[in-house]
Amino acid sequence: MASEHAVGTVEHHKETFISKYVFSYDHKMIGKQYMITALVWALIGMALSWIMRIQLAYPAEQMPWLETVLGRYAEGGILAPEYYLAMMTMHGTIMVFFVLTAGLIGTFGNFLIPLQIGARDMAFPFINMLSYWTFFLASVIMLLSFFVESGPAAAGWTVYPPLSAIAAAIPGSGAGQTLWLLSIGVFIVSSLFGSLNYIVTVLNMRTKGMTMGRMPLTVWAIFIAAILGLLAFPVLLSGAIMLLLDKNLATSFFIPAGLYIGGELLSYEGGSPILWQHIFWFFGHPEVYIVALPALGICSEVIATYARKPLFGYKAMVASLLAIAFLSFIVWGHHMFVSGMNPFLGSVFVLTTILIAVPSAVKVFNWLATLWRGKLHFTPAMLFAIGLVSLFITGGLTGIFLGNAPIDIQLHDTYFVVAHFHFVMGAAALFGIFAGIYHWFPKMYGRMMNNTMGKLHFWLTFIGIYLIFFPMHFMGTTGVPRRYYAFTEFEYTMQYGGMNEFITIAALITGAAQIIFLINFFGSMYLGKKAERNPWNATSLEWTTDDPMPGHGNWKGEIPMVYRGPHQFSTPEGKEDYVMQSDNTGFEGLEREN
Amino acid sequence: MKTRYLVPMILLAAFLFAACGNGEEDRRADRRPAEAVEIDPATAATAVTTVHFEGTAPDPQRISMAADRSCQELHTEPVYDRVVIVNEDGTLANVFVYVKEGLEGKSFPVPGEGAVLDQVGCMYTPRVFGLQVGQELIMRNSDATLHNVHASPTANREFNIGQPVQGMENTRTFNQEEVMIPFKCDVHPWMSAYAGVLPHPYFGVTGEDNGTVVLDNLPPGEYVIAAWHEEYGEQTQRITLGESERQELTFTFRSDPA
Amino acid sequence: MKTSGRLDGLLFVLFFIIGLIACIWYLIRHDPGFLPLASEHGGFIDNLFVVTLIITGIVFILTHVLLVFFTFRYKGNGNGEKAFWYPDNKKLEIIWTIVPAVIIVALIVWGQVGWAKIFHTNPPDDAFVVEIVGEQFAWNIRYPGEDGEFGRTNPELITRTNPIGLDRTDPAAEDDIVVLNELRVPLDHPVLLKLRSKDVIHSVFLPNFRVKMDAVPGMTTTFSFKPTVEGEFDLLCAELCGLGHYRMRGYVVVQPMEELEVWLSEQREMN
Amino acid sequence: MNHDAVLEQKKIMESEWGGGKAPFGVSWRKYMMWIFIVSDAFTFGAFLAAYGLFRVTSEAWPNTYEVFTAFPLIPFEAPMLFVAMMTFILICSSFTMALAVSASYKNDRANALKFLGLTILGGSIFLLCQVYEWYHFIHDGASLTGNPWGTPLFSASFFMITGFHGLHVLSGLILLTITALKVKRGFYERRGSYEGVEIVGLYWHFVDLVWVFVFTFFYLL
Repeated sequence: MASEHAVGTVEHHKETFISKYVFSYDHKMIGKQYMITALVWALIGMALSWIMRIQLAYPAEQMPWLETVLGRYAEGGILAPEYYLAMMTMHGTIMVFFVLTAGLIGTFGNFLIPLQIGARDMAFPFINMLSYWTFFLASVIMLLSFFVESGPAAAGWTVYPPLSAIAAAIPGSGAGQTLWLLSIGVFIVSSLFGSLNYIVTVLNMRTKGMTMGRMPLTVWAIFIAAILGLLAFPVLLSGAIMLLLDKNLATSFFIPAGLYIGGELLSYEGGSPILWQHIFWFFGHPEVYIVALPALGICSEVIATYARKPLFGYKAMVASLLAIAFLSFIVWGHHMFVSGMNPFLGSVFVLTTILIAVPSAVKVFNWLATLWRGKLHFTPAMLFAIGLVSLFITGGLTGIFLGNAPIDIQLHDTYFVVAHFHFVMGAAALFGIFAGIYHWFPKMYGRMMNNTMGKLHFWLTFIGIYLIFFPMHFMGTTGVPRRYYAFTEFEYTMQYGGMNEFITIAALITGAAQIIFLINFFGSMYLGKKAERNPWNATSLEWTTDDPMPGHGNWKGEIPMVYRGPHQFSTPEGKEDYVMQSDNTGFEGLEREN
Repeated sequence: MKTRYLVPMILLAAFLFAACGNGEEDRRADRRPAEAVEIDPATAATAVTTVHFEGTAPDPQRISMAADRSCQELHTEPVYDRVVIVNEDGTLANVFVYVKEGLEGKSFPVPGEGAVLDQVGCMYTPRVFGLQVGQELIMRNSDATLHNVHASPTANREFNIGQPVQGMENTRTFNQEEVMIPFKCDVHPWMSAYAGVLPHPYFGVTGEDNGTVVLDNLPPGEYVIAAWHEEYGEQTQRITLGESERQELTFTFRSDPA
Repeated sequence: MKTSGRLDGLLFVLFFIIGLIACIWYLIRHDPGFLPLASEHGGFIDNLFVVTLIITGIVFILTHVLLVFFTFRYKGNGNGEKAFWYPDNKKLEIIWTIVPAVIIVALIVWGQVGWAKIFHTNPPDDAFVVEIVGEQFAWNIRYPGEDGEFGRTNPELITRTNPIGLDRTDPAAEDDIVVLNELRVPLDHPVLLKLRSKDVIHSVFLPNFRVKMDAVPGMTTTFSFKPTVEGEFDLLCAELCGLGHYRMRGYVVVQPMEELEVWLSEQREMN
Repeated sequence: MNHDAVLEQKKIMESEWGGGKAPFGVSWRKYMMWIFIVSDAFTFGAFLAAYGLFRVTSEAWPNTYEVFTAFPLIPFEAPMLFVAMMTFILICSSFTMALAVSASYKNDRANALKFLGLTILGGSIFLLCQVYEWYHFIHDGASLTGNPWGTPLFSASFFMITGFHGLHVLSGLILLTITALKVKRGFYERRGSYEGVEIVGLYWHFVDLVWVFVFTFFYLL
């Protein structure tokens, strides 16, 4: 089977612009394509959140510029409620699927797996290329839905039927929702392609000496997230197919009999809206970890590198990733405590849900132990990783409230939930992306990013995230429901008028701070200081490539062998404060023997 | 090495196809103009239609606006759901009278001025009205509460517009003839209105002061005149109008179909 | 590799302290807790919330103090000096696996006791039964009338004046009272809410009563509680149901049974 | 460096999971097929779970023994006979597939081709039978939105599940045909490995296995 392993011996045919930058087979280019696409989506998603925030801070205020920007979505300068909901739905969809899922696992899975396990490319580069372009197709379809007459999908990113299935219920449930379902279907195919590659590459393509137990934590996390994706996404595919049939061919899988919508009695018969919720959340909760795990993996690796310490309890860290992944499949019901599901089921889900707090706590304590007595280097990547730990603690702890069913009765679908998942999934995963980009930028583009701008970017973002989302806990506790177009209808929600304005201003500033990142990112690509091969004195294999920016095939000569575990910093034996995995000190001669 | 691009090319083609397919939808709105009709005022005929009511009108239902206190505050006196309004002279109000047949293949200029559907005191004003194909319908919210105008046509495209702010206006047009299109406000279940969309200007609604609609400036010819009421349905009569002729028609709606 | 960083460590400390002060200031100034309690079971939820808040608060502050202190204290000079070699410690790891697990199991068990009280105990036979039928965007509230039974409904009978499609040929339906958005419940008397929906999924949310339950089309969900405070409260929708979701407002009035019966008979006459 | 570490490294370098080789000697192609099968099983699993829920929650579920009674050319009713025959054919095709794989392992090109051909034949007959079954079902008045035997969920889930499975059979047939052509042209012989046949075989067995579940849950129970 030795020949199978040599897939990486890439034929060096002539590279054209198209084969190098467009339909590239090179995992590194594909990773970058994912990254840039996700960044574009992130900007769109952020712009949508700005529109929502402006509406929430200044409800019913006529802003003619809004009509200039949004056209028919804001006739007369007022964002109509149905389009507010459309913006909200698209914000959620874009951020969850196109930014956090594709942006994390797509970018770093592709870029890092072969480099960190010592392979020349993915197992099947062609499928890898297809994976990106199907993702691109999904993006295009989703983008198209902004231009259909009735507007994009507006039933929330969870698309609960009947609201999502019946066009008369809300305008977005017309053509927009159909395109949404198609786009997600294509996205699932793309994710399947990606997962196949990640899993098989990790299993089969590791270089000599790279056991599973010596893989950097990022690879572990992405590997596990890929398995999650592989098992969770197909369930959503089934659901999406059924919903599409319900929507466009009048079947009634999810739609019960006797619905009376828009002055008309509909002819559906017998389906169950709850079934969709089960199917969706069976996918939806693992999805949270598909997003979160790679970020946690990156965070672990970055913290170890810049604390100059081995990751504390490597085995426990891997075990906790596995535990979280396993538990994530049996907790979906906690999204449905008050959905009319049998309350006995609720009890089971409480147990499994809150148990996730245990492996999560292990992760946090291990990170803290890694920082303890380290020699911390505050690069932007490190700052974002520390920030991630903070956000993960904050968001994780609020999960204990929401996971305990009696409290969830009060907090379900309030701003408390919004705060919770924006901390633990949204912002934490975003910080994972940033930490990853700052850390691996030298390997991606052969140049360094600007340190000062990076730090400024971190501090504005970190403080901004807290200012935006922390107050939402207060609103949620008071019972301010989420997905509200305005808080003008109830006295007790009106007391948060000032707070909403405050959050909006914080969101605008935090969003604007991302411009610093964009300037730094694109500027450094061309103007950054030339990077060395291993600028951070890190230990994993990607830093052993001949150039700071390796070409297709990754290593010019032979792929280095691995002699030790990852994150070997400040070992008592080593001369320097790091020992690379490929360093054969003490193992001289072993390579030739084989 | 060409084949390696085959699959991505197919994907790209699929995308372009999808993109073009989308454009198709918008082009459907263009309609070929039919021959415009010149009406000679010297020969134009007139049909005067009066709608009578026989029997006893049902008791008006009282609307409880307690459901939305911002609506309730707008009314000091009880509000009634006035589906059947019988005038003092025995005529019936809110009947939509129009030329149903006899003008096929002719086209008429579309008025530049839009028809207005206002929402005042959490009621639609007017309750029954007509407009021409292609004429703008201006929907206005004069209340300081959320209304949404949810039209459920069958031939035209359905729409549902939220109007959260006082004084907000939205416009839409209908591309197909349709009598009647129901309008509903999902926020206030008691609100409803009906619009008749016709390709010509020969229509009117009986008022609460008199139950007569004058359809004038009609080219001489044979017509079917129809009268529609939301509770009692539609009645039709066939008439022939000579040059400059003025004919009077009477429709009678009965409370119980005896 | 040289990096500055004294400032970053300091900023973490400052941010944590200022943030904490800002939170405490806000809590004292605005008291943003739950809305005033008006139901019996709500007390349990409030207690569980407060205890969870205290536990998680301690963990939050503890972990953050460590995080912030470490970032402040252990800055390296970037000259390749070695850090403390400390790759793992089994005992420590077992401790911080078991301790959170025990605390969490305790919280779960306690929570389940309350959960069972709320959902697994049947409401008494004399409970005041009200049906709420959600629609875009209003709540149809139905009282069974004197016979204590709800009449048949049939969606085919829905008209503007018969919003829930009440079948008037059913004798049990004769005295049913249907009002819009006005939920009246008796003081200190168990109430059983039966929730349905005409169109999409809604969710009945009574923040003062710590009550929330989805109204799902095609099925009936229930929630029983006991109001303990007289007065007028809000009824909100907590499940995205369309463009009017944010103003699907209902009113809850809690009044003594006698007053409620007077109101009911008034309504019956109006119906 | 201490001696233990060197020893351990030696052990790692020789071990199955020590990198530099494929664990269990399974190539990436075969792994991918296995993993795809697991993933696809979840798609079918979700469909079947949904179907189970429809069935349990519906007041009356039609008796399949009264619905699927048609058999071509037979004038009387033969409940389940036709679908049993379909199932038998598909299982036979799984058997011939196994024979094709074993022949290809022996580098027996002629037999591999023969059994692949038989598998394609079996699969095609199955698909044609399914077309007949659909035709008959539709002819009897079934559609996605209703059927004469009661709840529309019955016919809708029938079309959805058998349709989705039929798509899998169809793509399996296309894969088999491509593989057969490759065998004929000696592609695998030149390569020195008939693994391609085995991988298609895996897929084909999976499709058959899914059918067995569909047959059991939808028709028999």
